[in-house]
Amino acid sequence: MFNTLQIWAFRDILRRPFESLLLAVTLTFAIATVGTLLLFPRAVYDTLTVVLKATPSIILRQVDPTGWRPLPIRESVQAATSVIGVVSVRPRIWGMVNGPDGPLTVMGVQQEGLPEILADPLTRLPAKGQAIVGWGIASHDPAGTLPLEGAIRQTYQVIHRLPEQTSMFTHDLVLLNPLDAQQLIGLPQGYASDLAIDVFHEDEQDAILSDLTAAFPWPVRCVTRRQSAGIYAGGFNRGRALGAITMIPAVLAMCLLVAVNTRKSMGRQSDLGIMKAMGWTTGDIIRLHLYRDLFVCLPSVALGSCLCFFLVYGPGADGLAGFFLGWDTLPPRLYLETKGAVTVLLEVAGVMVAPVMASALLPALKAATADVHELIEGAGRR
Amino acid sequence: MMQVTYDRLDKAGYGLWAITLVTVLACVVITLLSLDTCRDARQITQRAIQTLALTTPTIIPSGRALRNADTVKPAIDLRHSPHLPLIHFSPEDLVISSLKPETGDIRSND
Amino acid sequence: MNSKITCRNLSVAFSGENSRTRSVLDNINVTFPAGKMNIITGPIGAGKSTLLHTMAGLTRPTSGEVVVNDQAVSRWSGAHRDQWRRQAGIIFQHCHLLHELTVLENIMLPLIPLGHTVSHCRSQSIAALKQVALFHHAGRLANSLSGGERQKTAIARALVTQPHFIFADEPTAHMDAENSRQMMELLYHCTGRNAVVIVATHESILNRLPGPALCYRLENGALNHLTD
Amino acid sequence: MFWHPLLLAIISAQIVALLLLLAGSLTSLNTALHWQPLSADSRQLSLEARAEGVSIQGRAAFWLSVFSAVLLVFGITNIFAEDIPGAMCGTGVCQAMSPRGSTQLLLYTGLLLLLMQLWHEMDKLNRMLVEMPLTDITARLFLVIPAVAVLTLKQTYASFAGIRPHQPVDCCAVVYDQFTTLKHAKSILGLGDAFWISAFIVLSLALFSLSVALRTSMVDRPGIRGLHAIISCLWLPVASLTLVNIFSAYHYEVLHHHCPWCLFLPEHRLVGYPLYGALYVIGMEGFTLFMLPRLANQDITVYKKALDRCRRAANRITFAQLLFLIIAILPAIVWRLHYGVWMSG
Repeated sequence: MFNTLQIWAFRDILRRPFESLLLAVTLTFAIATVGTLLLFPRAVYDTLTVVLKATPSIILRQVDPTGWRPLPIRESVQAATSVIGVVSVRPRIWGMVNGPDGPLTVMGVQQEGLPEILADPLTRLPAKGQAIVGWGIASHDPAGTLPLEGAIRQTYQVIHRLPEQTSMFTHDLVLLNPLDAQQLIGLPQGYASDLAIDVFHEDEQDAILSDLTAAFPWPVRCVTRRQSAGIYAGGFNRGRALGAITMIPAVLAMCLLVAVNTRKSMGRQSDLGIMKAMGWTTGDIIRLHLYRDLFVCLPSVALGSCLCFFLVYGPGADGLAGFFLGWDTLPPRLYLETKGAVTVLLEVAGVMVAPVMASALLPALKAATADVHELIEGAGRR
Repeated sequence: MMQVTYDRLDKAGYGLWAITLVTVLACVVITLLSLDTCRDARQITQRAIQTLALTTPTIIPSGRALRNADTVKPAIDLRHSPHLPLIHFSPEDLVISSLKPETGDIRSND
Repeated sequence: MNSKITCRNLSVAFSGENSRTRSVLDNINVTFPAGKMNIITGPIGAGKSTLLHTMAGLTRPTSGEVVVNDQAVSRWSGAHRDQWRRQAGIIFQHCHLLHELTVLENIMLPLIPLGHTVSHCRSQSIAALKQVALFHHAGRLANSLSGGERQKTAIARALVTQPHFIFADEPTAHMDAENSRQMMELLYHCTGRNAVVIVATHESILNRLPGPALCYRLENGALNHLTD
Repeated sequence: MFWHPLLLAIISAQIVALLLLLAGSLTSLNTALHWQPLSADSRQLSLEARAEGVSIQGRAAFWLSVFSAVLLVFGITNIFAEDIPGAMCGTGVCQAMSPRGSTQLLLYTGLLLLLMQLWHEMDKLNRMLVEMPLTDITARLFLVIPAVAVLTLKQTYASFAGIRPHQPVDCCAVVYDQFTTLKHAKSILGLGDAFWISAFIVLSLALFSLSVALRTSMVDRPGIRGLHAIISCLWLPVASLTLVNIFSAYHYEVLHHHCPWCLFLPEHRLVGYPLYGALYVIGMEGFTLFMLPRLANQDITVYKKALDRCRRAANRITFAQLLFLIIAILPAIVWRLHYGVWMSG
């Protein structure tokens, strides 16, 4: 399976096994760190991209010069449904209030039926004075009550928790009876925070906006699903780019170490001179060093990638999410999307592996193209 | 009888097999982790989103500007949360803060 | 085919201290034929090693050419010059063995890139080691050998591929008389298969040569033909 | 400014390639001015040694440029769109860059690859022979490349710096706003689909025949090479236009969606990569086939090697053309067999 040159390359590694082992360990952890830093936000983003497809096509809000305004439910639903292409219009009652330990998102649940998947834990909708809470909201009261402060101060009885798997969207959510929610947020009766609109065809989202805006007698602003997804993607990728930029000095330092190490280890350059004098061509020497570096880098890349997959998608995900986002109670369910994983692999290859391989190969290349006599003279002076 | 060897090329050959094995094992682990893509969690989340008409993920805590990134412009709306303190927003808050409301460190200006 | 190696207006100069160039070889014109022992003598520092290295393609001339079978090999581009070196066996004055390798591995070095199997390389190297009567040291590390043993290893390494051109720089400097004679006989044996053998050595060895030779003297950058 | 880790990888690859090119330029200038192959003096020998170094640097720069171009296309087609609200494919990314910026970026990248490919082929030919007889010509060609590399790098930065990540784009509008009426949508440059299909068939047959003739011919045929170059120059734009305006409908299964970039999306089985890859190969190999013998006609040995390379180029063009035809036309034929009519009626 292995040819003589490959076996010789491994024999060459055995000449200085500890240096190679040290390089392999360093590279493994560096790839694991860099890979995790790039893959984790990418995985969060991929997960969001997938689940965001289930969100309403358009969110419509009323605006005035000071910002958002509550919408009158009846008129706005009428106006929105009059637009051709609109499939469903749902007024949403939501806002932020103070919880016992910080702000929470409150939502009034209006629909008649709950899907089966949620129905199991939620046997009934919250009645007046009751609340269903997300996984991240701890109830300090042993009786299971939750004090909230908005337009009014009120304590609610916690009757259920939302499924843990949905934490990506419901972690800090408090579901209340719509009347309770309106009171708490301070919305007048018959008013909603905004409208969730679904359109017939995905590609019509953008085209329908002008019709929607025209259908309302007051100024409105629409945000499409695609725009929301773009906002998150932009943030994540800018964050990843900044991460990559901050890693550049570390990668450069590592490249320098590798280059110096390579120079020292094989680069008792006289060895190369002797090999050339013995009939090794430049191509043979490059191949030898390519194999040498591959035998160190390949297991390191595989192990490093394995470690970063373990941290992002595997059992290590809890710890990592806790570290990065403080998701102590939220084991994130990140999904692997092939495109995202391939992109990260390419980025790691571009940012880490290529420079390291280049820094290992360049001294070899330099030596291989230098005058043989000069290389051997170096040995004479040694 | 043990064969006398005058070189270490056989040993190098075994070493090559060892690193091949390590690489293959790592690839197998990656493949196994890739296969487990938490499809059930994805479905249940999507159902919850559809039912409750949710739009914003909770990766950033409540009360933060980016928690509802699509509402940030033209102004951060305080009308939906008129009784919240004004949030002092800073990047380090984002990095170090917790999603968990009970540990979330929200500084207010007032 | 009768090979020959020719130096045509060959000059080599090295840049020394204070950016001064030091001329080592000056306009040398000579042809070394195959099938004969060619001996180059001269005082220490006369440039014997430089001449051998230039002919073997280890260094580029400052001007002039090294012509092998009507091809100016010294002006070939890198990849082609590498190929030319495969036809040459080189014995260095300072042996230049790879110290962390065993004796057998050192001798295998020229065979590795030729694409043979490990067992073929091993058997050919053992045969070369037996030729220089050093098989009993095959498994020792090169840095544990004595000076003479190192030179024998270097000779075995140069001859293991049975090259057409052999450049030997002081091949017997650290050997006793008996071992020197044996090694020179080995080199003479190579002329029998029509190889071009060029040996740079001290004049003292001329009296103890086991056979006829073409002798040259290198002094002040010029190469002069002595009597056969 | 638009930030993405992939963009960093592209720009860093371009910078390293440019540094390598600049490092080799000085020697190339000296070679172009003082190359005297018949002399064996110290200056000539020193130039010969340094020219070998330039060859290695140039090759490294060539592969880095190819790598960065591939990353650029991959980024524009599949990655950057996700950061730009409203962008669904490369059209949205190009729209965000401004049409002029994106066109210039693609043109400069293509021109750089074209020149570097030609230099690379010349250099390969040069290194095949021990005397390196084409060194002075390759050195002159090499001197042109850094200028284009600087322009490409500058344009890459300028194009991406012009993107406002929060400003939504509408790439469908760009595609559909190209034509105001249905009649307009059914024609290319005022000529109907039938004309373009006929032109495509005729030119494809001509290109195929000429490539096969060049592949099999044992003697030098400069006339056929010239004709091949002309047909290639005509075939490439015609093939691109018919692909985007006519054949793509069968990939999208939608009429008049004249978007070249959507072909690269996974929804359309990434067919853009083999299709435009084949066009790239035909363009590059056609250029090599035409230029190489012209530049390498000083020496009979090197000319023969150049002709061998031309035969290989003709071979590659044939295979690339077959690949293009199969991938481009097969969905249309399947549609016709399945539904009994062409999509356009």
